[in-house]
Amino acid sequence: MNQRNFLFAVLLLATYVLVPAVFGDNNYVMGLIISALIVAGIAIAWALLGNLGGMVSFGHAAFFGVGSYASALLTMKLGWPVLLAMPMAGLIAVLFSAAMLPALRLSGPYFALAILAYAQIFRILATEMDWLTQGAKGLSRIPTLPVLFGIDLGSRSGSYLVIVTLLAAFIACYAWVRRSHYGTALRAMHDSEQATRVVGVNSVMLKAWMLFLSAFMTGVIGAFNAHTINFLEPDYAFGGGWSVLPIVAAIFGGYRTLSGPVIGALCIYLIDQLLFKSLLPTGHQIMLGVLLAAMILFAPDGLLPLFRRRHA
Amino acid sequence: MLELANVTVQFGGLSAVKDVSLRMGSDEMVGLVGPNGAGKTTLFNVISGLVKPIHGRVLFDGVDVMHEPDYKRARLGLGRTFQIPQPMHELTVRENLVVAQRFGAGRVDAARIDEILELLQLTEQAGRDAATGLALQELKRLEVAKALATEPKLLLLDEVLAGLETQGKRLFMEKLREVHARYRIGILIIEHDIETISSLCPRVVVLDFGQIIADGTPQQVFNDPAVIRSYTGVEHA
Amino acid sequence: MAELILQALYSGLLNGGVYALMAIGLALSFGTMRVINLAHGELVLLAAYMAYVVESRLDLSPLAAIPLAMAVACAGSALVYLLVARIRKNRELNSLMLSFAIGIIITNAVLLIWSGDIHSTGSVSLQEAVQLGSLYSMRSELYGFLASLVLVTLLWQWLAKSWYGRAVRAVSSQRDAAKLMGINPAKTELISFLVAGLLAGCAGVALYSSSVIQPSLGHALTVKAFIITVLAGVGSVPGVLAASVLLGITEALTVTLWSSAVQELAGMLLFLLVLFVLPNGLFGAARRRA
Amino acid sequence: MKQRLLWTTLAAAALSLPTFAEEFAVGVQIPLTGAQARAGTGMYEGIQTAAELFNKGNAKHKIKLAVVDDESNPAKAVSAVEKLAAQGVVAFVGGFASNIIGPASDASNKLGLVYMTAGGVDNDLTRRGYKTFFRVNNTRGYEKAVVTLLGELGVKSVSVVYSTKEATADLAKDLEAALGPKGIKVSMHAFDPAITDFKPIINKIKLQDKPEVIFMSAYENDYVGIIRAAKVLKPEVKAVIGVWSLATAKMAKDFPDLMPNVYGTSMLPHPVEFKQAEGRLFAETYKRLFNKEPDYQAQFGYVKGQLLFEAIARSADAGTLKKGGLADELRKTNRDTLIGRVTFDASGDNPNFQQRIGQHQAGGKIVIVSPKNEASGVAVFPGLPW
Repeated sequence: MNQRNFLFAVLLLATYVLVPAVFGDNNYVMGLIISALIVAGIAIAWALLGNLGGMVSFGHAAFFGVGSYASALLTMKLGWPVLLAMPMAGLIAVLFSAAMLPALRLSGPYFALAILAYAQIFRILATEMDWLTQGAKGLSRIPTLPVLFGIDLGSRSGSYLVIVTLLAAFIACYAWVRRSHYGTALRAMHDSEQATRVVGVNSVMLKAWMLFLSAFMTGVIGAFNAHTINFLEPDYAFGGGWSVLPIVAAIFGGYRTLSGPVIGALCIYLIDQLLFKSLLPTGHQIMLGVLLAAMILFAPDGLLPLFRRRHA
Repeated sequence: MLELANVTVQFGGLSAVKDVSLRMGSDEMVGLVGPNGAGKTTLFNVISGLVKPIHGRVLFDGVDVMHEPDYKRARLGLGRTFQIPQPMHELTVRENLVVAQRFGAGRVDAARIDEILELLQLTEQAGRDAATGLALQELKRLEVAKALATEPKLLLLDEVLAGLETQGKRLFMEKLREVHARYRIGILIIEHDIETISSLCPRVVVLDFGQIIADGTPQQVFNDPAVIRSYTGVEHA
Repeated sequence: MAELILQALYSGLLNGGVYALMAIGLALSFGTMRVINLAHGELVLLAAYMAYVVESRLDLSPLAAIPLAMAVACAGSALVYLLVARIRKNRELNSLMLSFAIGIIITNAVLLIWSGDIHSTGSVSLQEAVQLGSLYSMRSELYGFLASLVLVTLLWQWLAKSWYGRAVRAVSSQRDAAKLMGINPAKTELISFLVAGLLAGCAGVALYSSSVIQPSLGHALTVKAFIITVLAGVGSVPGVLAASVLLGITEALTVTLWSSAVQELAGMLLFLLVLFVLPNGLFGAARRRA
Repeated sequence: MKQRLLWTTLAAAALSLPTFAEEFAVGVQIPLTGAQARAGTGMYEGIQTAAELFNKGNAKHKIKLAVVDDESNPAKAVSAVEKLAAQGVVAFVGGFASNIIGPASDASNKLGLVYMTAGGVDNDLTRRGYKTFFRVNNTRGYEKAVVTLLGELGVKSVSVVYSTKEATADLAKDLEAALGPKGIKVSMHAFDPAITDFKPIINKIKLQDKPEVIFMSAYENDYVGIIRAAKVLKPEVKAVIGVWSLATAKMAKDFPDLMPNVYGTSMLPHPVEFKQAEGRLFAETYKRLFNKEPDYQAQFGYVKGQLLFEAIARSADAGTLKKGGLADELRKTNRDTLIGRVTFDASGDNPNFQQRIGQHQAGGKIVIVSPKNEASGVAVFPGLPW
């Protein structure tokens, strides 16, 4: 076992055992960490689309909202078990993302804002289709995560284990794609799409796959959130915050790295809630804005690469 | 193996290629010549699927590929290079070839990649960043290497020899002959220099104003009065 | 029914005028620098708050705030430009994120300074009903529309005739070629951002005079302005006005013929439709976007 | 500034205490930023007033407020509840919108702590049957108020303009269901909260519905837009009626020419004329603390705080506070308050709740005009802002 793997094993152990052991009794801290990890989950999905697919999205709330409503409705109306409904919600988010395929032809800001338009459209549809979604009133009393192997996944520590596992799976999947030939081809497509196509790469298809994968991840995270907060309404489920915060987190941590989005999300969320909020009770998000602007100006690759460079 | 039938391309009302028909066999090496703006590159773009003709057909290996997108044509065996080299950015030279092989040929074969690198004298540069770490000559060789890695049946080379000094050009020509012989593939090559093309290709096609004005051995073609007129520009002056 | 539709068309037309004031600055800075200023809506909002300050503190008409609003929006726009111009790496994404961050800062600064209360003009004369035949509007809306017509025409002429205008157009189509012609792209870009700021200032005053402002509004304004920019296509000033009116009328007709709950839906669908079917926008110069 | 004021008053109160006073921490989870910041802030000021008055009039028990801003976000509201619970609060008071009160009171119920609220009017909240959940107002109380007013005015047709937000859409639909059987013609117009030009809607009402009354279930910014559009198009109606955040002194001051004769729910007339001594004391204290007139949010905040603090004192006296007796003690509440009689049923709802309706009248006054027995003046009807 080399040093890197050893470090990784220690980190994994600490994540799974140490965190719940230390903070397990403190619902507040666990709650904050879970909220931060939810943002981290979307941030990974966003970074995957941004880094591998080369597409910046301003509307990941669309997938998040669809995933959360899908899982809530599957469990409430059809009586599906929560743990089955969650992956299904991811697939339904993929289904909805298929409606965005025409947007893949668009570049840069056009794609970003087209996805934002989708998020708005989905929000309005969720409000208008009240026979299914109960409209603006929203859904309450959504089932919580079940008890599995004697662990109450609905408890704070249990939910923590679920979200950590989801994140680990996402990162593993992301790492695999990135290392594969698909990842190499995707990397090549950013600045040289035509050159990549004429050697046989179906660039649109690859991008579509990244969109699907990103939508799936975000949908599953949305479903997880629905079952932990037990409540949904269109303005909340499709709220701009689900699009914005993960972007800030991913950029902050370094969106081209695997762990950057997670570290970014933890930093941003915890600093904001524990520090900025006590310094500036109203409008503390101004500090987030300042932080983001400073990062882009002075460390555009994010925190993680900055840190690595210093220690290289 | 390649057959163009009555291909016509228009850009904003102007015909770039007019009613071009052409056949070439699987082991031929054909030169495509003509003055600037004659439609040579446009013809390449039609063959490789980057430009849609307003009418006409492209058959490859007896199959109509008109409705196949560019990447599928690459997989079918149509490899091409660009006049201005287009390496795949953010990738090393070797990765360029790996992607081309994996997606163009549908398989991974490191030995063959080594062989191509060796053949095009890129072994030393294999680990360099393709977009930023290569000189122009190396970039041109990488263009050919990438196309070869897709294991094509027909190679479309767009001015790969232009801009090279005499020594480099002779070397490259040898490489092309070697490629042609070793992999038994057809080559259609755009080249300006009459001398070069005459020594390289047993058959030459001349394009002017989007139309084929001559097709034959270099001897026949370059003695054709129409070709001479177009080359000396008598009519255009 | 005819009367309903006529009034909807009229309302949509007047709204479109104010939309155009908001969008044209964004379109201009996007055209020259290929940078979408995601803080543009927040600048408009900031200008609107200047009108509020002038009206509530100095007891003057909001119209008297135009110079102050223009100055503040110009300064903000110039600041965005100077910061964005510092970005070297991955400009497209990073400039989006940077201007977005500036937007967050402005929104929260407005919240901290003026709290979350809603504000709008109290001026009786601006709110007065104006009747044209069987068509009704508020006086401020009519003013806003006329101001928009005048400013758009001026801008159009300026871009077409003046040296700077030609420079702006040159830089937006061919930055490097423009450099060879002795045009300083940085200066030209700064000028286009300043002009965008001036227009945002007017838009802010128009906004305060005809509708209700609150701190969280800025982002929605940016999105609307961007939608119009896409509808119009890059590089056409009258196109922006036409696209704004089209959006305004689409919205008003949606309310009249269907339901006001889906007004935003109609705008978004129009946006996507144009984006997918006419990649150069309705009036844009032919240029591929993908 | 407000916080410093509070601290000074708390400190002053602490100095004057007999040393044996027992102090209880009460958690306040409320929106101070985000979409519901305005309402949340008003309500928080009312709660602070209740704490101030309680501490002054009660030598044996002291209430200490610990506040966390929920940023109008459900996850952060849950965090707030958990954070406050970890600090050892004995109960919660707060919340504004139902969608946030829901998850927050779920969390407090899990912790076995009482959650007292006044904002969220959604019926689903009380359908959960929590023993720990209490609420002094509900949609039904607003609906009753509007139905009563329309009855008293003898209105036969109404056009409802409502925002597709949770509380506004809820009320509009409940009202539609309640008015239909009474033979009143109702036409519904939903609008997206993002829209600003209401002329097309008002024109539909003017030319197609031709109702006697326009009813708005919306928020401040929408009211301004709707009334402006109505002033421009002048539909032939007899009254313009809204709900929350409309019949307030602030609206009268900010939009003096839009408000005349407009109706809205309001517990208090303006200038405040309290009939009982308690009301006068509340208004004086509020004015001293915050240097402005109390509005209806402050009043709800005050009542929910007051009832909770009193129950805490009773429960502490009975020695049941630490044993989960607070909920039982709170359920025994039966008293007249600034918002009328309050009792709690098994689900924690206040069945007596009925809003009152105020009307903006001459001189920037707000006069309570309905129900008749609570009225402080006579309705101007027909009466319009134009």
